[in-house]
Amino acid sequence: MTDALFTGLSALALYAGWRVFRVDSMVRASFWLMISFIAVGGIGILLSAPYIGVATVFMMAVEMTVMVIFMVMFMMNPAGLNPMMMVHQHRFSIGAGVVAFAGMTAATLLTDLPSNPVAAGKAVVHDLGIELLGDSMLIFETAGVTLLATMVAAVVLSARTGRFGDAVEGSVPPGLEPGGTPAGRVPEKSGGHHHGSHGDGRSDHAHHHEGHDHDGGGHDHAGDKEKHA
Amino acid sequence: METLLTVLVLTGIFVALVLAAYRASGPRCSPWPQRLPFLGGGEADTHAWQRYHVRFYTMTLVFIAFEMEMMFMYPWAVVFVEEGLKALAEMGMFLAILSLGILYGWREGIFRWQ
Amino acid sequence: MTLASVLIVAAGLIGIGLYGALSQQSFVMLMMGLELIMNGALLAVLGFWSFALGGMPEGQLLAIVIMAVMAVEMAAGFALIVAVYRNRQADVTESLTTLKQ
Amino acid sequence: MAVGGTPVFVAAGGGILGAVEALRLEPALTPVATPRAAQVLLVVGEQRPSDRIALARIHAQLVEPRATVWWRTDRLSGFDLGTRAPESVSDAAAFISAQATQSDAEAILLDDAPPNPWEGIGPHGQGGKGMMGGTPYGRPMAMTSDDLRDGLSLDAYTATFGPYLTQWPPGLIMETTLQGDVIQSARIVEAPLAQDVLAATPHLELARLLRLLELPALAERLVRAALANPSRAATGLARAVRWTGVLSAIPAGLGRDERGGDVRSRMAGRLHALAAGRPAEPAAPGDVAAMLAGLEWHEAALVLASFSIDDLRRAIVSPAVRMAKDAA
Amino acid sequence: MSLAAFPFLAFFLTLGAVLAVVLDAVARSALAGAPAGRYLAGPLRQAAMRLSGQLVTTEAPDRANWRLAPGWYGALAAAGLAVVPFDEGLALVQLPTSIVLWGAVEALVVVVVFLHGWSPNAPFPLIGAYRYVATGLPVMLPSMFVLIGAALPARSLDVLAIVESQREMWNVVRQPLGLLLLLIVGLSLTLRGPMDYADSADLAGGSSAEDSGPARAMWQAARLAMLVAFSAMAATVFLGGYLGPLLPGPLWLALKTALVLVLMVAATHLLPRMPVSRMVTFLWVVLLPVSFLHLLAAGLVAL
Repeated sequence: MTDALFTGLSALALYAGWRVFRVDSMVRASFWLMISFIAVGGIGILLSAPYIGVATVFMMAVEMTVMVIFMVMFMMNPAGLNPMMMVHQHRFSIGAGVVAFAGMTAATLLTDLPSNPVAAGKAVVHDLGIELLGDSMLIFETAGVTLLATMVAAVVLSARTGRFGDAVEGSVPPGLEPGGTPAGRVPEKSGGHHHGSHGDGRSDHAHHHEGHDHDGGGHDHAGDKEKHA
Repeated sequence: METLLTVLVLTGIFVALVLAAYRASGPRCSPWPQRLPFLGGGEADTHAWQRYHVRFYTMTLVFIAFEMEMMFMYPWAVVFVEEGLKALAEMGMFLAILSLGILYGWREGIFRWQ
Repeated sequence: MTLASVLIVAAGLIGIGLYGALSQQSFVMLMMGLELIMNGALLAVLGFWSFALGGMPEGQLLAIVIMAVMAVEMAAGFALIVAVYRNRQADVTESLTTLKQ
Repeated sequence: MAVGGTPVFVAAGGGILGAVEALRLEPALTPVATPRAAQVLLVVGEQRPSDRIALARIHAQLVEPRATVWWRTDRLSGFDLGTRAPESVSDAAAFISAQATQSDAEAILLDDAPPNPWEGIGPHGQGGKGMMGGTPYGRPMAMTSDDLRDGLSLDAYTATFGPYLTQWPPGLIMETTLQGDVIQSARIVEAPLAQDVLAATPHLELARLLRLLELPALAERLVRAALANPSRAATGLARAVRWTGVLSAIPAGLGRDERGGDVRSRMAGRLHALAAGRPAEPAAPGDVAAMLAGLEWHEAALVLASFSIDDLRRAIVSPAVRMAKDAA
Repeated sequence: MSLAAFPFLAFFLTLGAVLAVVLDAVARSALAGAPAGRYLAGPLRQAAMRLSGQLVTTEAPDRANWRLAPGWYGALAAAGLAVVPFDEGLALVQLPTSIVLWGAVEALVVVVVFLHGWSPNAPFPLIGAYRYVATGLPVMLPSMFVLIGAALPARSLDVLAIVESQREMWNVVRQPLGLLLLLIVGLSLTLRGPMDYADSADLAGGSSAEDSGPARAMWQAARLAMLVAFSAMAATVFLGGYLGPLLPGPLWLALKTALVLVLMVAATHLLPRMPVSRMVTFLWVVLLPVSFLHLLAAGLVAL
């Protein structure tokens, strides 16, 4: 019975993983990926890892919901109403995938794998808890700081109102001619902080420098902050 | 294994129930005018499916980072009583660090509609 | 269900993920490929932990680390996409490469 | 969740809202918010001839077998379907409920064709060139446009909403452009229709707000009080509404009118009026369409419901009038 | 696994759903000032009528996801209820981490409600779906803190152990804030009243605005099933589940479930729903710190 379940879940995990790149709707793609994760979580339960297995389902349901939000936001034709293949170097990718699979399978089959299975009835979650707490606070602190850095980075990169005001505030549309006056805006208003340092092209960079020239960095930020307080 | 089987069977039962209900339903095909999305009598220019402008996207990013903490908290809860104040202190520190991220996000206004 | 069979399934997931990561033009779809590779890695770790490590807690810890990496990758990746989209109305890998100029 | 008897979708016209509220209380009927849930299309009150197409769309969206009933109004020309219900509220309810069970279905008045022709032409069956071209399934796809609030140019969704949206004042038609759930711009196509005296009581105005705040049972209590005696002071009722915390649920500063009041203060005003047994003070909304731009859909609905229908009508010069003015 | 729990699960789901309809009717009639009969007869009559009604489609829906969403939602309710022990050792799913399984159910509810609103390709369901994601994600944080708080004195992630840890004292006494926070989560899981961001009135029914006939009936039924599952879970985690003198365990659980149902129905009809932006801020800025404090208090009590 365990073997049957394992086979079924494995097939589901692989099939769902394949569907991810074969469906037109981004929503379906994300949720196929979630199903692949859920199947792996199920296999985890079979592998006597009840915590990691169930927690995979939990975490991945959430992550794929977020994935869907961004897929639909930024992909053209998110629902696949106009089906199209959006791939490049297709043959090469298939080859790479197959080679990777074949290589790893061969390695698996040729190596003499060690055998030391989990004892039935082992308190695996308890052990994990003890391991996490450890002798020093290392794991929690590292994880905490990493996640904090992620949060801050995510906010800085994606929020419109960054630390020094609007992300696009002060960015100047490209000039109508190289080095000319930017379209629709007066240079004095520029000079704010460029968040995306990926400028809008050559002419923009020229203006950006100008902006910094006449109203330096410091007080500028203060002004922006005030605006957003 | 029993868990998986139970969940699979329960899912099967409910999906079967719903499909059976559809089977027993009345006419199926909808003529084109009936298919219009409901807008109180109005009509839409385009499909509703679009690059939907989500107003809380930064919040979701902070959320997936913050939510990782759950992975650490569940095993922590099991050994909490055993380890006592040490466990409380470690989790306190952990949550305090993460709260900084939330405070920062709040200050940047990510919980409001962008 | 043996360690070898689990590892072969994991290899399959990694292979599909690699195909996706290499072939998809869109940056978001590329991230899906990466996630699928992580999925395979997660399965492999669980297999090793269950069959070859005698349930050493470090194995589970590694699985948690993989999930944390996925979360961090997603948060950072999407934030980057938003930042890029704000400046260039595109999310396709090619336009990311042109940005490097 | 809908409760009660026969589910009806009420397409309300002018001079009728108070009577509709009375009809809603009849046990034989359950008013529903979407024709997908309704068995009967109930057309009530004075109808604009120009709304004939909108009415036909709603009629088509009903679940089969369709039935149309006209109450306190004449059939619109070109809409020769359905029967007339008796004038009195209780007779009408029984009549409508009986119509639902008779099963000779009415035919759809609109052509059975997609809004635009569609054929698969691309190599993968897509509607046009590239991913965004063509009209897949008879409708074009949304295109990007600039955004008011956060500068991410994503797709805009433009549609006319109304005149039969039950959460809006009857007769209001707005061409609205949304990005996500935020209104980018709104253009008022038709002003709401004038309503009867009962609809302007603080009870019914509060009831409309309470439904939007997901408190239908309290709203019903207010309607019952209004039907019993609209001019009696209902201090207890006003206090009960206050205690649910409705005022603090509404964000401060939402929908500022020309006198500086917001949704919260206007609702508080209604509660005072209810407690004192007098009509609420009129407000001056100013430019309604401009007020709605930049608001989230729920907030916009609250703003619309926070004004009395007369206030809204005064503020919105009907486009027909405006055109006449321009011509002159 | 104990198969003997299966009939209990079926009974709980059906009788609980009926009880929920009755309680809703009573609450509405008490508030609206009218006899309860009309609110009671209506839903049953409509359900019967809808089951044989037409299944309307929209212009280009994601048909499979749209049609199956009520099934998934109901299945999640059943899977959630399966971890609840009806008596000592009488739970359909016995897993050392069954409380995490419930957490997974909560996360998947967000997915299912989103799919249900996304699939019809219509504006109102679409807005409802996204709105629900905005509140459904952050509301999971207090939920996890509350459930972890309940796991502290039990020293286990098993719901059975959590019940057994309440032999001397129910968790609601030790951690009174927890039940309150969990009720808010429950309102969100079942799309009710103040947390009804998916099927809201300002969107003409939101994610179910385009549902007709049996699809509509099944979605409403699944919501009721989820309400029952949540109430049983809350009764188990905070009110001692099957524990109690004299009466048999399942009966105690049923009584406590009914009590939670009453609280849920009362909250549905008495609390207003804020605009979504305000609610998201409220969840992060008020409820999350409150659940931190709750966990701290629970931890100190458990030591």
